[in-house]
Formats: sequence, C-alpha cells, structure tokens
Amino acid sequence: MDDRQKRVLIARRIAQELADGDVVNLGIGLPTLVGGFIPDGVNVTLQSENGFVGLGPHPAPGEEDDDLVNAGGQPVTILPGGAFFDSADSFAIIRGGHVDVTVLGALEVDARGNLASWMIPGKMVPGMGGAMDLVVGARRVIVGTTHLTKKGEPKLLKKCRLPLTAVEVVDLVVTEMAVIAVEQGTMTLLEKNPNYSVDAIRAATDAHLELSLELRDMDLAGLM
Amino acid sequence: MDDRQKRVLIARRIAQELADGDVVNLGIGLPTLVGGFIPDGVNVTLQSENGFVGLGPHPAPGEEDDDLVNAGGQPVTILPGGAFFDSADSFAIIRGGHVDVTVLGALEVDARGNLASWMIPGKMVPGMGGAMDLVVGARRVIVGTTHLTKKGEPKLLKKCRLPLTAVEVVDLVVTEMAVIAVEQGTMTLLEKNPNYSVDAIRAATDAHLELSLELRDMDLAGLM
Amino acid sequence: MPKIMSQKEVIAQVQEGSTVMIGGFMTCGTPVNLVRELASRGLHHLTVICNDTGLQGDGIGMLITADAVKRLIASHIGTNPETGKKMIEGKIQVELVPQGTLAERIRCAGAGLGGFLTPTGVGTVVADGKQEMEIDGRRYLLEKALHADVALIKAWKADRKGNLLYRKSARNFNPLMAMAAQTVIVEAEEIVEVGELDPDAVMTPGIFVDFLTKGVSVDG
Amino acid sequence: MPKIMSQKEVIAQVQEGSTVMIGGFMTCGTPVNLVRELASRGLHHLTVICNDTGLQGDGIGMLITADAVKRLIASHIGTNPETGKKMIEGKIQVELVPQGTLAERIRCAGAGLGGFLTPTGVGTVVADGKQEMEIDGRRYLLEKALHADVALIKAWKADRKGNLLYRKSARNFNPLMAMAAQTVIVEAEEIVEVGELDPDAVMTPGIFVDFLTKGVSVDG
Repeated sequence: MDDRQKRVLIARRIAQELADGDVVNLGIGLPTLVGGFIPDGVNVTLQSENGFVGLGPHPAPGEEDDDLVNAGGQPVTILPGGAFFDSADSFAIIRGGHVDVTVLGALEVDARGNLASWMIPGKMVPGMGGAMDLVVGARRVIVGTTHLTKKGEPKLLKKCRLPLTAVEVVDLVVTEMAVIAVEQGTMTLLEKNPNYSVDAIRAATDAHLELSLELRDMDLAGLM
Repeated sequence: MDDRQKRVLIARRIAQELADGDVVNLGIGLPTLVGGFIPDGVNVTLQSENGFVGLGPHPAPGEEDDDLVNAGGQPVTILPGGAFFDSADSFAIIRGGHVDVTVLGALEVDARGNLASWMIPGKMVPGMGGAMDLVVGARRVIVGTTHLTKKGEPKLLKKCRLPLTAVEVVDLVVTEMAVIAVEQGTMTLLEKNPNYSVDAIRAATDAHLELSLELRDMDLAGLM
Repeated sequence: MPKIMSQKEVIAQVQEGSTVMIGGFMTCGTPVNLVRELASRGLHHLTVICNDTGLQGDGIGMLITADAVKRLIASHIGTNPETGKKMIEGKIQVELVPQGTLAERIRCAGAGLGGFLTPTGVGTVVADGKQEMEIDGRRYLLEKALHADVALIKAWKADRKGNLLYRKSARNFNPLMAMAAQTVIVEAEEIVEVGELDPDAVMTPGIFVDFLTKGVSVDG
Repeated sequence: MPKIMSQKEVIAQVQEGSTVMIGGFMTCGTPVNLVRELASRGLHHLTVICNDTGLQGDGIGMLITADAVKRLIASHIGTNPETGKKMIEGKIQVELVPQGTLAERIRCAGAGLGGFLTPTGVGTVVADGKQEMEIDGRRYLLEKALHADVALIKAWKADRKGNLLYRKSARNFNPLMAMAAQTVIVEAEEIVEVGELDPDAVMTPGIFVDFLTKGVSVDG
C-alpha cells in the first residue's frame, strides 16, 4: 500500500465509527480526510475548535472568506444550521463533554490509553493547541495514525516515552495494519488488515496485543 | 422631613457622585430613584444584573414588553446603544470590575466598610440575589439608607451584628442626616444635613465619626 | 436533531427525584408552559436549580404551590412568600447562592470545569464549609460546578436543529442551563426551518438541545 | 464612549514592557492594522498573549519579525517557524498553554475570578508547578486568571458606543480579550451610529471599549 492508500484505509475505517447525530472534531491532516468517508444516512455535526459547529467543505475557488477558516487556517464553509461562538464557548463545548468523538493523529499511544502527540523535546515544539482539551473532553477519542514511525519504530507502546498530551484518554486506534481498542490498560486487536499476520502486527507493536474473540478483517475493498 | 423628602435628599445626593461615562448599577427601591437625579451633562450607563446595559425608563402605558424587565421584575426600556447578555456575562461584568459604581440599601454598615443587607436571621431570608457580587465587584460601593432603623436604632455601627453581605466594601454612605466616607476602618463625616448638629448625628451613629476638615452642609434646596 | 413534541409528552423526561434547572428571572424567560405541565405531574421530590421562584403561583411558583420541590438552589426567594413559608415549615430545603456564583457554577458544569475561585461571599455565611484560597493577595472561595439531569429552557426562536435565539432580558440563565444538563428541553415561541437563523446570531448551538416544544400550542 | 482615532495615534497606548492581548486564530480575526503599527514602534520588551503567532511575517508574525516580543503566552507556534527559531535562540521566552485553558484564563480575568479547575493537562508537563485537586473522583489543575494592560481587538462592526459585532470564525479570542485588559483598542471594519446595532445581537458591550479605530483607513 502506498501512503495515499494507507491514509484512505485509516480515514475510511474511522468514518465507520461515527453514529448519526454525533458531534465530531476532526484534527488537522489525516483526520480531516474522515469527513469524506462518512456513510450515507449518517449525519454528523463537525465542530471546529476555532469557533463553530457545522463545518462544511472547502469553498469553490474564488468563494473563500477570510473570516471563515478551520482550525488549520484553511478556508472552509459553514452548513445551514451551523453556529459560530467564541473560543471560551468552543472549549466549553469540547471540555464539557458535548463533543461525541474526536479524531486525531499521534506520535505514541500506550496500553493505558496515554497519548503523546504534541512535542518531541529538542526537536518539535509547535504547542498543543486545542489537542489537550479535545482528548480530555471528548466522549470518545480515536487515534488515526500509521502503525510505525517514519523510522520504522512502533508507535503503540507499553508506555509512552514522549511528553504526554493526556493520560488514559485513547479509546480506539486505527492504523493501516489494525483496529485496536484501548480499554482498562489493555490493547485488543479488533480488526486486522488481511495483508498482515497477527504475528507481523504484534512484531510492529511494542504494547502487548490481546486478540478479540471476534477478530475480523479490515475492509480493503477498492483500495488494492 | 417626611419619608419622601428623605428619599429624594439621599437619591439626589448620591446622583452627584456619578461621573460622566460611569457604568452604574442601581439597586431596587431607593437606589432606583438615583437615576432621576443625574445632573445634565453627566451620561452614565445603567447596568441591570438580569442581563443588559443601557437600562432606560419605564415604558409608556401599553408599551410594556414581557421580555424586558429590570432586576426588580418591573417593565423597563433599553436605550439606543444598549446590549443584552446572559447571566454569566452579566456577573462577569459585575465581578470583573467593569461596573464603576453600585448603589444599594443596607441594614447595617460598620466602620470597616462591612455591609449587612440581605437577611435577618429568623425573620427575613429573601436571598442575596446579586448583591454579594455587586458589592465585591463594583469599583465603588455607595450605600443609600435612612440613618436609623424603623425602631430608631443606628444602622452605622462599630461592628455589624447581622450576617454580612461582604467584608470591607462600602466606600460612601448617604443618609438623610449625613454623607459619610468609609475608609481604612474609619467613618468620616463629609457633609451634614444643616438641620442636625454634629452631636445629634454622632448620637444617631454607633460607629465613631471623624469630622472632615472640609465638613460641608448637604444641599437641601427645594426640599424643605 | 432534537425531537419535536408536545409539552405533555416531553415533560415525562423529568422523573421523581430529578434535578431540574429552569431558566428565567422572576417570570421573564421562564418556560411557563413546561413548568405548568411539570407542576401538574404530582411529583414531590424534585431538586430545582433556578435564580428565583417567580411569584406566588406564577412561573416557577407553580411548582412551589404544587409541593413538587423538595430541594431548591436559588439566589433569591423573596418575590414568592410561599417559598419562604414552606422553607420555614421544613417542606423545602433551600440553598441560597449569590446570583453570580449560581450563574458561574452552572456555566462551569457545562464547560467541563470542576470549579472556580470567586471573591464573592468571602467573610460571609456563604463561605461556610468552603475552601478559601489567596491569590496575589486577594481572597477567593472555591465554588464547584452545578449539574442537572434536565434543563427547561425558554427560547424566542428555535430552528429544527435546536439552534436558539433568546429575546431581550429573557435570555438570563437559559443559555447557561442549556449547556449544564444531561437532557435539554426547550420551549420556543417559534420554530423555524434550518437555515433561517444567521449562524453568527445563534445564542445556543443546536447540539445542546434534545427536545423542542412550541410555547403556545401543545402539539409542537 | 470610546475615543475614535487613527491606528498610529492609538497604538501609543502600548508601551515598552506592556502586556498585550491580541485576538485572532492564525490570521483570522487578528487586528492586522493595529499589529502592523505596533510592529513599527521599535519596541522589544512586550509580553504578548495570543492563540498563535500567525504566519511568518504575517498577522502577529509581524511582531515576531520585528523582535518586539520578549515573552509570549500562546497555545500554538507551529505555523510560524520564526517564533520557534527565536525561542530556541533564547530571544523569546514562550509559555505554551492548552487552547481551552488559555481562553478560560483570559475569560477568568475579565470575569473577576481568580482561577478555575480544569481536567486539561493533568498528568502532563502542563501540570508542572500547579496545584492539583480532586473533586468527585476527578483530577483537576488549578489554572489562574490572565490579565493584560492592553487588548488589540478586531471587530467587524462597531457603533460609536463601542458595541461590537464579530463575523464568522473571526470572533475567536476577541470577545474574551476585550473583557480582560485594562485598555481595550478595537479595529473595526465599519463604524456605525449608535442605535444601528440590535442590542440582542451585540457580542461585546461598548462598556469594555476604550479606543476605536477603523480597520482600513488611518483617520478613523
């Protein structure tokens, strides 16, 4: 699978987790792609932490509005029935448990559900932005990430090594290899990419992986 | 002086304390009268703690709007340039020091500026409403009250006996007998009603009264 | 999308023992039709969180008259003598909270905060049993978040997604309570189609609203 | 009533060593004309409180390029590589704050609260040196109010009393900062007469605004 296929696989699988009526925050990058794969009949409301609900697609060329951007600073639109608010209200929504699902990337996730996603000491310190609030406040935290780092090292660890974004918050990890539940200190393999053996996935995972009794294959239709 | 004259004297004198541009909250009862005596050329913005600035006079008969009342539940109007907000924002304005002057009545005031205004144990427990926030948050607290209780007992005490509304908050007390500054644990007589001697005022006051070096007479013009 | 139903149907969301927040200041901005339905339910163990108990027999006063309220958290009860009377008789347990603290405690719950530090109430009976902290030489009380099972909200206009506008001083506690309760029921004077409200003007986003009912008629 | 003046005149309110809050998210909702004037002042010891430092040389990035900022309190600096570079060189001292905590700390200051309890940051470096409290089994950090000397605000419309409307996602931190600073300077795209704004629609009441300047021209 090339990078694009991996990203589509992950985003499409995460989209299956969303339920009709959910309020959802999609992080910058891969998580943003999730919006394109939401099944028909499932209506979700996208929240943009810079201050609105009802986030719509990019505007047509020439229709951009400087006053309407997403949390990545990109021009977007607002759907009918959306609403704007200030940053305090936006994070009241986020912290107050009014976002059902937040989807974001990760540098590391560990078996306790700890998440490291915001800094590599001495290297990358962009700031946490809204991530710490989002993962603490959202009812469900889904991480979408490649299974390995660019250097080929596991991202799913027994214990995070990088500075944490939050403690015990991750509920589900979706990678190009697997769908993994994180619950009460245990990572459980729910689904696997049929191109990888369980052993191969375990070899690529530092944390211990329990196998679900209902272990299934990820749907690769249209990807290969 | 009859009751009406006393009230007018007190309200009119308090109105002299307001400066152009002040944001002012007037309590229910006597303090509300202050609004009618603001000198020409002094523009103040009245804040109503139930949720707006720009409080205007009672509407003309038949023009009442159920959705527009003051903190006493009476129909009022809003002036051009006013603004509505919710109760959290209203008390953010109050507590955050954005109200310049609050005017309210009192059961007791003491030399330290402590104020008792909201309950008489076993007798009257209506609740403090917004009073505790107002006196703590406003930059200047002016008490307008009769000098004595209905039973003829002093309201200005060495030390309050009733449950307090707040500690060390009162800046000025205006009664039908006197204008008294409260500062750093001392009450100072700034002005006196010329109908009363200093001794008479002291006799009606439990707290020790210093005399201002610039002690003046209150203006009774048009009242007697 | 909120469910649109009659006041009679929707009030079943409130159960004996529920904690209910009710918007309004005196009777201004109180969802009187929902309150009337609630008062007729024959409940006696509600905890009610509101600014005041309206007037005798009017607004939230209807719940006092109906003996529906076991516990009351409010900033003022002086405008309804029946409340004070029942408090003295021991029929209603009343917790009086400064109005700004009440508003902020409700906001806190909606915003996922555990509490806040306020200078209001320091040195008074309000401080009894509360933790006090000093920051930069000023004393503060630690006040905690106040949650509810159900909020009864009065809006002026709602769209079918539950986006709300309030009108004039009827806004008061309504937007705060709409964020702080598990189940949010809105009585709106008018229900309009999605897209009719300007997203910049919306005061409560629809994501907070579970049930919508029309204020005047009973068939939504 | 706020004073209406040019950006050049009004920016004199900011002095060397001032703590300045600046609205905006990336460059959306940032008062760029005021920031440009401020960047041209030759100041080097400002403390700036903002969500992010915009883009390199754009928005608040102009202040970074001009070496005007000594200390920065923000939630994100990743969109402007110059900020990170100057931080590593020790030219700018940076305090990173979670975005929701930043918004709430600013609101706290405006609302006269000393601080609040948030679950955000528990168990992370954000908790270092902060008091932790447990309420109902959940852990919280005590975060404190964040005040400023001056706030630079971008509004869409202002009336001559300083009542403000913001537009779309350009609202963000602006209404919060307008309440939290000693002196509030607003750059509005349009200044209208008193009475032209609907009191129900006003997002920041004019009582907060000290100075008003028109965004495009320099003569207000």
